Amino acid sequence: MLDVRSVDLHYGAAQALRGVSLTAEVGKVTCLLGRNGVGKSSLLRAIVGLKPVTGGTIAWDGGDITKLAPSERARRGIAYVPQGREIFPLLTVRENLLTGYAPLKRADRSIPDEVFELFPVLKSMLDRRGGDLSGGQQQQLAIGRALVTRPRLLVLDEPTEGIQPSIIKDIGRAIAYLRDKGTMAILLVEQYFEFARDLADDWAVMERGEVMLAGSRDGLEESEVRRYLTV
Amino acid sequence: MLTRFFLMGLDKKAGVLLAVLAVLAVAVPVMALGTAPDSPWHLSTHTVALLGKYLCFALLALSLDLVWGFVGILSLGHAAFFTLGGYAMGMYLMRQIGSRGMYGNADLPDFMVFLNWTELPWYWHGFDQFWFAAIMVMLVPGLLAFAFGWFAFRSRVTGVYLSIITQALTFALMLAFFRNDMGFGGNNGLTDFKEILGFDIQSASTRVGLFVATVVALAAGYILASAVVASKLGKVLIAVRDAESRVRFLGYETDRYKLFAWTLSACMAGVAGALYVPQVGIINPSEFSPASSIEAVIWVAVGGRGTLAGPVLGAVLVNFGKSYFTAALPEFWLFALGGLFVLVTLFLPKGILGLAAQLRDRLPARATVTAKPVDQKGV
Amino acid sequence: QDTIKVGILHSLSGTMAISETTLKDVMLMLIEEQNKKGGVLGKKLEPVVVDPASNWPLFAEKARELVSKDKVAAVFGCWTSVSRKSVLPVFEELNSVLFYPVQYEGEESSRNVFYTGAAPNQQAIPAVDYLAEKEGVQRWVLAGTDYVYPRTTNKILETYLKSKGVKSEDIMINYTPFGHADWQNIVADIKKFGSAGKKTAVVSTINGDANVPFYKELGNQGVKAQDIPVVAFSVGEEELAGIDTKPLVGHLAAWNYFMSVDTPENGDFIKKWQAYTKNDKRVTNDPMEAHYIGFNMWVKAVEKAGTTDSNAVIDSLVGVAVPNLTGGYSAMLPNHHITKPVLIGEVQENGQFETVSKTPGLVAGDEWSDFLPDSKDLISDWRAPMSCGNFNVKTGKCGGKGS
Amino acid sequence: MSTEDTLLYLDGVSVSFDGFRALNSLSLVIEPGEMRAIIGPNGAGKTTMMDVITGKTRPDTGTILFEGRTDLTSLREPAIANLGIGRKFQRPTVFEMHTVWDNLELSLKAPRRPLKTLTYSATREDRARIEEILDITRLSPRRDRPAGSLSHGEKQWLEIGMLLAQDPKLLLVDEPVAGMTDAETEQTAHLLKDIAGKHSVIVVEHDMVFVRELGVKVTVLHEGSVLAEGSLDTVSANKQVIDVYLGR
Amino acid sequence: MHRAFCWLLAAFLALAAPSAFSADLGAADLAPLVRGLGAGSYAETEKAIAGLAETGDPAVVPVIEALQAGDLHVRKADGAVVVAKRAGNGYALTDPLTGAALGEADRNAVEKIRINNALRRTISATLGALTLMSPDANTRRQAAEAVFKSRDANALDALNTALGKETDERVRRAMTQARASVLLAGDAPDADKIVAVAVLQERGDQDARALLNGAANTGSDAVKDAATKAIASVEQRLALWGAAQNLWYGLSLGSVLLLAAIGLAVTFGVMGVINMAHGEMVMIGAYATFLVQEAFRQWAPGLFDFSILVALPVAFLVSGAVGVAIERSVIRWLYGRPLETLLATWGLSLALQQAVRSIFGPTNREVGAPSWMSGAFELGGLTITYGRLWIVVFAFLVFGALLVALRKTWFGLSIRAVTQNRSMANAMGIRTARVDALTFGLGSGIAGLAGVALSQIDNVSPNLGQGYIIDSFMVVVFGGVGNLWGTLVGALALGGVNKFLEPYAGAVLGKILVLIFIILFIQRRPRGLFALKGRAVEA
Ligand SMILES: Nc1ncnc2c1ncn2[C@@H]1O[C@H](COP(=O)(O)OP(=O)(O)OP(=O)(O)O)[C@@H](O)[C@H]1O
Ligand SMILES: Nc1ncnc2c1ncn2[C@@H]1O[C@H](COP(=O)(O)OP(=O)(O)OP(=O)(O)O)[C@@H](O)[C@H]1O
Ligand SMILES: NC(N)=O
Ligand SMILES: [Mg+2]
Ligand SMILES: [Mg+2]
Repeated sequence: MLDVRSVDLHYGAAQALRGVSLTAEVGKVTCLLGRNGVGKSSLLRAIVGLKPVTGGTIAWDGGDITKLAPSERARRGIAYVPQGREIFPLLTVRENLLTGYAPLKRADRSIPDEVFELFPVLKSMLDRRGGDLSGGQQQQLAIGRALVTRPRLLVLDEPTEGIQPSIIKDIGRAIAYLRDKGTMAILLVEQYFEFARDLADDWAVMERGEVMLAGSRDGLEESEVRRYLTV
Repeated sequence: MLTRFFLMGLDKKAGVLLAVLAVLAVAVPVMALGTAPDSPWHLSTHTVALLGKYLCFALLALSLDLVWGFVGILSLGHAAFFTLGGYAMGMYLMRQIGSRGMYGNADLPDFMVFLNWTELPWYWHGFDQFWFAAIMVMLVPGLLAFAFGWFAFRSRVTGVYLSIITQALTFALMLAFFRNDMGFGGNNGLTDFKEILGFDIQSASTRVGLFVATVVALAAGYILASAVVASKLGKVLIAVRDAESRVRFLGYETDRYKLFAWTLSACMAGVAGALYVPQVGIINPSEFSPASSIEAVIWVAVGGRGTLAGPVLGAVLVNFGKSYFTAALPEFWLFALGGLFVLVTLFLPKGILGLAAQLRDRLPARATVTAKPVDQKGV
Repeated sequence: QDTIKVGILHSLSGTMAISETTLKDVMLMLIEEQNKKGGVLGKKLEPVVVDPASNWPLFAEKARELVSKDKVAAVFGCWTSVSRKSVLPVFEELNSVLFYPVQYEGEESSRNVFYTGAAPNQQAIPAVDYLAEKEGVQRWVLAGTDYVYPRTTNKILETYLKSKGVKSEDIMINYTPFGHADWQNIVADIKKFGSAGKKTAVVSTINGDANVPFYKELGNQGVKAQDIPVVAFSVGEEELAGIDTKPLVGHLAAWNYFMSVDTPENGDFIKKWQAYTKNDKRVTNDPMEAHYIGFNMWVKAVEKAGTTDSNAVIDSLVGVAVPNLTGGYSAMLPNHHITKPVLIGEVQENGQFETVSKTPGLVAGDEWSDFLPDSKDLISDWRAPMSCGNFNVKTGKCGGKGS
Repeated sequence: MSTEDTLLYLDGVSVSFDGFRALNSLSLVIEPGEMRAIIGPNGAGKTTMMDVITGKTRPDTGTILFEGRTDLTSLREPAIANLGIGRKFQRPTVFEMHTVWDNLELSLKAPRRPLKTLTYSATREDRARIEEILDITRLSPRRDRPAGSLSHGEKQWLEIGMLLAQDPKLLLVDEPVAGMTDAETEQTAHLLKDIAGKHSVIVVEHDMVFVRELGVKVTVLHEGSVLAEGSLDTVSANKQVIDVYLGR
Repeated sequence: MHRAFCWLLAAFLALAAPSAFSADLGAADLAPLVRGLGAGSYAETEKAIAGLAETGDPAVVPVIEALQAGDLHVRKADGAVVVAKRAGNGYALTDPLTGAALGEADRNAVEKIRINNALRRTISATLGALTLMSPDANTRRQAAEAVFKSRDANALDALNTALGKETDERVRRAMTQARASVLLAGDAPDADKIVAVAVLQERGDQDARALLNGAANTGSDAVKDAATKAIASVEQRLALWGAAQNLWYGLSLGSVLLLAAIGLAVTFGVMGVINMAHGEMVMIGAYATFLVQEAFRQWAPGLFDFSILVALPVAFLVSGAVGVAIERSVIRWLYGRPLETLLATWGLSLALQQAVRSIFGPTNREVGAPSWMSGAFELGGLTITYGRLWIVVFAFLVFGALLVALRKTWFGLSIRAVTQNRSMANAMGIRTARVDALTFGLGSGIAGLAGVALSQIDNVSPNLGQGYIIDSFMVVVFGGVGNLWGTLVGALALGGVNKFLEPYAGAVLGKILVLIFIILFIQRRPRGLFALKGRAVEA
C-alpha cells in the first residue's frame, strides 16, 4: 500500500503541496482529480521521487521511501507515466521499451505481451525513433514502457491526454484488467471525468495544493466532486 | 524620446555601475596626474594601464553577454571582433610612427621594410587618418559579423554548431594573421607605437586620457546594451534564446533579430579592442586564439550571464586575479584561477551577481524553472 | 633588508613554458650562487619571478610591473621575438635593462636591451657554410615555423646562398604553423626534393613543439643524416630530451654552446645545475649559457659602475667580457650583442650533441644583416657620442634609412 | 467555387519522412470564417498538416494556397505567420523565462520588424487587450510568474491566450482541451465558437464531447488523407471511422 | 622493425664470421690498420677505414660495425683500439678483431672514436662492399642497397663476383640495381649505361630518379636520351604513387583526429558536456604511457617492446579514473546546465596542466617507440610507417569497440537514455549517477587511449592536449553531435581534405582552408554531416 502522509512541497518559495495525505491500495484504482495547477502532478512527482518533499513521509509496501532516489523506488516496483510523455526522443520505440528492464532481474527481462495487445501501433513502429511519433503514439509508448517494468504501483498522470477515443477505451479496459489481477496498486490523475468515474475505486480531489475530498467510490457524491472541477 | 529609450533599461544595478564608472573617470585622472608620485594616493601609470585594460575586457565581456546572455548565441570567437578592432587601431598607430621606426622609412612600417615590401598594400591606405581608423574599428568587425551572421542565421546554424564555427572563424583569422604575407606583421603583430592623435602614447596624461575614453566607452556600451535589452526587441531576443522556432511562428524574423544583436555586439567588441591596443602597446594574432575567446566567455559566466553588470564585474575580477596571481603565485596561479572557475560554477551557478538572488531564496536545487531536456545538446 | 631586485620574466605556463621555465630556474640558481659569493655591491640579490603566461601583452604588463612597481635593477627574460618586441617600448620608456638570451632574427638594437643569444650571423650562416663545405650540400630545404625569426633567417640565408651561386630551383622554402603536428607529406616532400641527384640538406628553423613530431617523422620515414642531414637552429638538448634520438644520430644543430662541450667551466656549471634541480639527468642548453653570460656581465658592470642605476650600468656593460662555458671569453659589443663561438654539433644516441665544427675565433653578433638590402648600411653603436641603434653609414645619420 | 474565395486551400499535399508517408495527397478547403474540426487516429497526420501549413515542414508535393493566391509552400514561418496564420501547438510551448504577461505582449498583434520593436512601448489598448486575455484564460493571478513555472494545463491556456493575442485570420488549434476539466472544455468550445465567423479556425481534438459542442463540419484524417467529411453524426456513423478511430 | 632486426642479424652473423672464414690475412696483419682508426681526426679515421676496406677481408666487418655503433674506443694508456661496452661503472673491453676479452677499464681510461656523417657514409659503403658475400641473404641485400646508395666504383668487382654466385631472386635484383647505380654514376661505356638506365627505370623509385637525373645531366647524348625517357616513365609512376601516398596521409591524419575526437564524442557528443578538459585526459594518457615505459626501462628493459601494450589498459584506467573523479565532484552538479560545464572544465583543464607541469616538469618527456612501431616499409611506391599504420588500425578498433558498446549493450542503452532524459531514466530505475560517472569515465578513458597513440607521434608535454582540443571539437561537430559514425566520417574527411590541400596550399593556408570549409559546410548542413533529422531532434 502507498501511504502519503501530510506531504509539503515547494518550488522555490512557492508551496505547491500543503499537508497532502493519500493512500492507494493494491488491487484498487485510486483517482486523483482537480483543476489545472492544483498540484496533482507535483504529488505524483513526489511519490516517484522526482521532486523532493519538504515535509511529511511517503511509505510504500510498509517501508519509508521518502528519501529514496527515483531509481530505487522503481526497483521497488513503482512505475510512472508522466504528464507530457517524456519519451526518450532519440531511442527507437523498441529501445524506449527496453529501458523498462532497468529494475528487472535478468531472467524477467522481456516485453509483456499485453503491451502490444493494448497498443498494436507500437509493434509496427519498433524501429522508429520515439521522438518522431505523434503525440498520441508517444503517450501509448509511455504507458507501454511503464508496463515493461512489471510495476506493483502504477502512477499515471493524465494517460489519456491526446489519445484517440478507441484507444482510450482500450486503456480503460487495460487499467481495469490490471486492477483485477490484484497485484497492482494504481494511482491515476485524470481530467476526463467519465473515464475516471468508471475506473475509480477510491477518489481524492485536490484544490490549491490540498486534498479537499477523499473516499471510496460509493462514499463520494459526484456533484460535490464536480463542484471542485468547475471554474 | 531618444533619452527615454536610453534610460528605460537602467535599473538599480546599472545605477551603481554607472556611478562607479563616473567616480573612476574623475578619481583616476586626479590621482594619477594631480598627486605627487610618492603620495599614498598616487596611481602609477602601471595601475592606470591595468585598470584601462580591465575595462576594455569588461566592454568585450559586455558585448559577449549581449549575444550569449540574451540571445543564447555562445560565441567562441568574439575575440575575433575585438582583435580586428584592435588591428584597425594598431594600423593607425603604426602609421603615426612615420620615420621614427628602426629603418627610418616614412612610407612603410618596419616589419614591411624588414620583409622587403616595397609599397604599402592597398588595405593600409587611409589608416593614417584617425577618423578613418575610427570608422574601421567598428566597420570591419561589424561587416564581418554581419556577413558571417547573415549566412549562419539564415541557414539556421544554432547551438554548438554555431559556437564551433565562430571558433573556426577566429582560428582561421589567427592563422591568416600569423602569415607574414598578409601584411599585418605576422606573429610579431603591430607594436612600438609612438603617438596617438599627436600625443605621446607613453606619457602619463595620454594614458589617463585613454583610460577616461575607455570608461566613457564602457558606460556608453552599457547604457546602449541595457536599453536594447529592456526594449521589446530585448524580449524578443530572450524569447529567441529560449524557444527560437516558437518565435518564428509568432511572425518574428528571428534571423534579423539575431543579426542585429550579433552585429551590434561585434561593433562593441571592436571598440573594446581599439581602446585596448594603445593601452597595452601591442596587437598580435594570438589575440585571435580560441583561448582568448573562451576566456571572455569565462568572464561572463563568472560575473553572471544575462545580467549586463555581471560580465563587467567578472571581467574585472578575473583579470585582476590573473594580474595578481601571476606575480604573487607565478608557479601556482593556474591552480588558483582554475579552482576559482570550478568553485564559481559549483557554488555560484548564476555567477557573482546571481549570488544575491541565490541567497534570497537559499534553495538553489529548487530552481523554479528547470531546463528542458532538449537544452542538453543545445548551447 | 636592503637588496637589489632582479626581475625574471619567463613564461611558466602556456605554450612557451616548455622552454622558458628552465631559464627561470637557471636565473634563480645564478642569483643564489651570486648571493653565496656575497651578492653585488655588498647587497643580496632578490629574484622577482612573474609569469607572463606566453601572452604577449601580458609580457609588457609584467615588465612594467617589474620595473615600476618592484623596482628591479634589471630584467632577464623573454624567449620569442614577439615577447621581446612587446616589452621593448616598456624598457625604453622606463629606461631599464633587459637581457634577452635567445637566438633571434636580428634587425633590432635597443639601448635598453642586451642580446646575449645569437644573431643570424652567429648561427645560421656558419651552419650553412659547414654543410656546403664539409657535406658538399648543393640543394637546400629551408623549413621553418611561420613567424618572423624563421622568415628573416631564411630570407638572409636565401640571399646568402644565392650569392654563393645556388640556383633558385635548388632552394625549397616551407613554412608550417606553430605546433604543427602532422609532418607526413612535408617529410616526404623533403625526401623527394632530396632525390634530384644533388646532395641535399634541410635547414630547420622549426620552433618549439613542432620539432618532436617532425623528428619522429624523420626517424620513421628513415631520413638518415648521412643522406639528408637536417641542421636546426632551435633544437637543443632540452628538445632532444623528449625524443628517442637513435634514428636521428648525425642530424645537426648550430649553437654557441653544447652541453657536451668539455671545459672545466661547463663541467662545473652542469654539476651545479643538476645539484640545483636535484636531477642528475637535467640537461643544459644554449639559452641557459646566454643567461649565464648575461648575468655575469651584468654583475661585472654593476660592480664597475658601483651602482645599479640603469644609465651607468648600460654604459659600463659595453666592453665587459666574461668567460663563457665553451672555454673562451664573451664580450659585450657596442651594439649590445656579444661575441660568441659558433659550434656545429651532431646528434648522438644519448640525446647530446657532439661538436663537429667550431669557429676558430669568436664571431661578433651582427644586428643589421649584411644580406638584407635595407639593413646592410645600418650599424649600431650605443657608446657616446654616436649612441644610436640604427646609424646609416651611407647618409651618416642616425635613424635608419633617413628621409 | 474558385480557389480565390477560399481562405485555405490544400491540394494533393504529401509529406514523407524517411519513406514513411505522413501525409498522402491530402486535400482540404477552408472557407473564410469557417471553423473546421479535424479528428483522426493518433499518427493520422493532423499535426503534420499544421506543420505543413505553417511552414515548419515543407511538403514533398502539393499546393497550399492562402486566401486563394499566396503559395505557402515557398514562404518561411514568420512570413506565413504575418499573413495571419496563428497556431497553438499540441505540446504547449511558451517562453519559459518570460512572464505570462510578456508572453502575451510578444504575441500581440504589432509590427514585427526589429527597429519597430526596439522603439515599441505598449499602448493603453495593448494593455487592455492583454488584461482581457488574461481574464479569458484565467491567468490573471499568474501574470507576473515566469511561464516556466506554470502547470501543464496552465501552459495550455497560455498558448490559447497567445493565439488570441495574435488575432490571426486563421487559427490552427492543436488539441486545445487536452488536460482540461470538463467545465473548461466547455468554456473553450464557447470561446472558439465566438472567434469563428470573424476568423477561420481549424481545431484538432480527440475529445468527442468537445467536437460535438463545436457543432461544425468534421474532417476525419486517416493515414495522411481524408477518410470522411461531414457533420459529427455522419462521420461517427461511418464504419471505417469507428474501426480506426472511435472504437466500440 | 625488419630493418633493425636485419641489422642485428647481420651484426650477429658478422661476429660469427671470423671463425667461419679463417682469414688468408692474419689478424696480426690487420691490427696496425685497426690501430689507425684511433689516430685522431676524422680524416685519418677515414683513411684507416679505406685501408681496412682494401684488404677485402671479412674479418674487418665486425671492427667497422663496432665503429658504426659507437663502440670502438681508444685505450688512452697505450693507444690501442678496443671495443668497449658499458659494464657497471666502467667498460668491458674486447679486442675488435679477435673478440678476446681485454678486461675492464674505467670510464676515463678510454676515449670514444668519433664519427661524423661523412664517416657514416663511408662506413655504410664499406660494409656494403664487404658483406656482399655474406651467407645471409638479407645481409647481402642490405649490402647491395648500401652499394646502390654509395655508388662506390670500388665495389664493382665484388658486386660482379657476388652476382655470379647469387641465387636468391630478390637479392639478385638488388645487386643488379646496385650495379646499375655504380655503372651509371661512373664512367662505364654507353651501352652498359643504357642497360643500367633500363634497370633503374624498372626500379622506378625516387632514388632511381635521382640517379637518372644525374645521368640525364652528365651522360653522352645516347645515355641522356635514354635517361630522359626513363625519368618520364618513373615520374609518371611516382605521380601515381604520390596520389596514393596522399590518400594514405589523409587516412592516417584522419585516424589521429578520430582517436583524439572519439572520447569527446562520448563526453560531449553523447553526454552534452562541453568538455574543455578533454585534451588533458589525452595528455594524462600520454604521461601514463611515459610512466609505464619508465617502469619498463627500470625493471624490464628487455620487454620494452611490450610496454605500449601494458600502457593501453593503464592509460585507459588512469584517465578513466580521473574522469570518474571529475564527474563525481564537478560535472554531476551541472546536468541541465551544459554551458556551465564549459567554465568548470576549462578551470579543470588549467589546473590539470599545471599539476602535470609541477609533477613532471614543463619539458617534453621521452616516450619511445617499440621496435614494431618504428620505421617504415614500402608498399609499391608507398612508404608506410609502422607507427602510423598501427595508429590507423588502433583508431578503427577503438571506434568499433565503442560503437558496439553504445549500440549493443545494456550499458550503452542506459547511457543514451540517461543523457536524453536524466530524470525520466531515473524514474525508470536506471541508476543515473552510476551511469553518468561511468560514461564520463569511458569517454575519458578513451581519451587516455588516444594519449597512448599520440605519445608515439607528438610531444609528451603538459601542452599536448591543447593541440588537439580544437580539432576534436571540430571533428565531432562537423560529423554531427551525438553520432559516432559522424565522428568517424568527419575525422577521415577533415584529415583527407587537409592532406589533399596541403600540397597545393601549404600547411598554413591548407589549415585555413579547412576551417573555411567547415564554416561553409555547416551552412549547408547546420547539424553536421550526419545530422539527426525530424521531430525527435527539434522536440
Ligand atoms: N517547475 C515548476 N516551478 C515552479 N512552479 C511550478 C513548477 N511546476 C509546477 N509549478 C506550480 O505548482 C503548482 C502545481 O502544479 P502541478 O503541475 O502539480 O499542477 P497540476 O495539478 O498537475 O495541474 P495540471 O492539471 O495543469 O497538470 C502550480 O501552481 C504550478 O504553477
Ligand atoms: N519528423 C518526423 N520524422 C518521422 N516521422 C514523423 C515525423 N513527423 C511526423 N512523423 C510521423 O508522421 C505520422 C503523423 O504524425 P502526426 O503528429 O501528424 O500525427 P497526429 O495526427 O497529429 O497524431 P496525434 O493525434 O497522436 O497527435 C506519425 O506516425 C509520426 O510518427
Ligand atoms: N627569437 C626567437 N627564436 O623567436
Ligand atoms: Mg499536471
Ligand atoms: Mg498531433
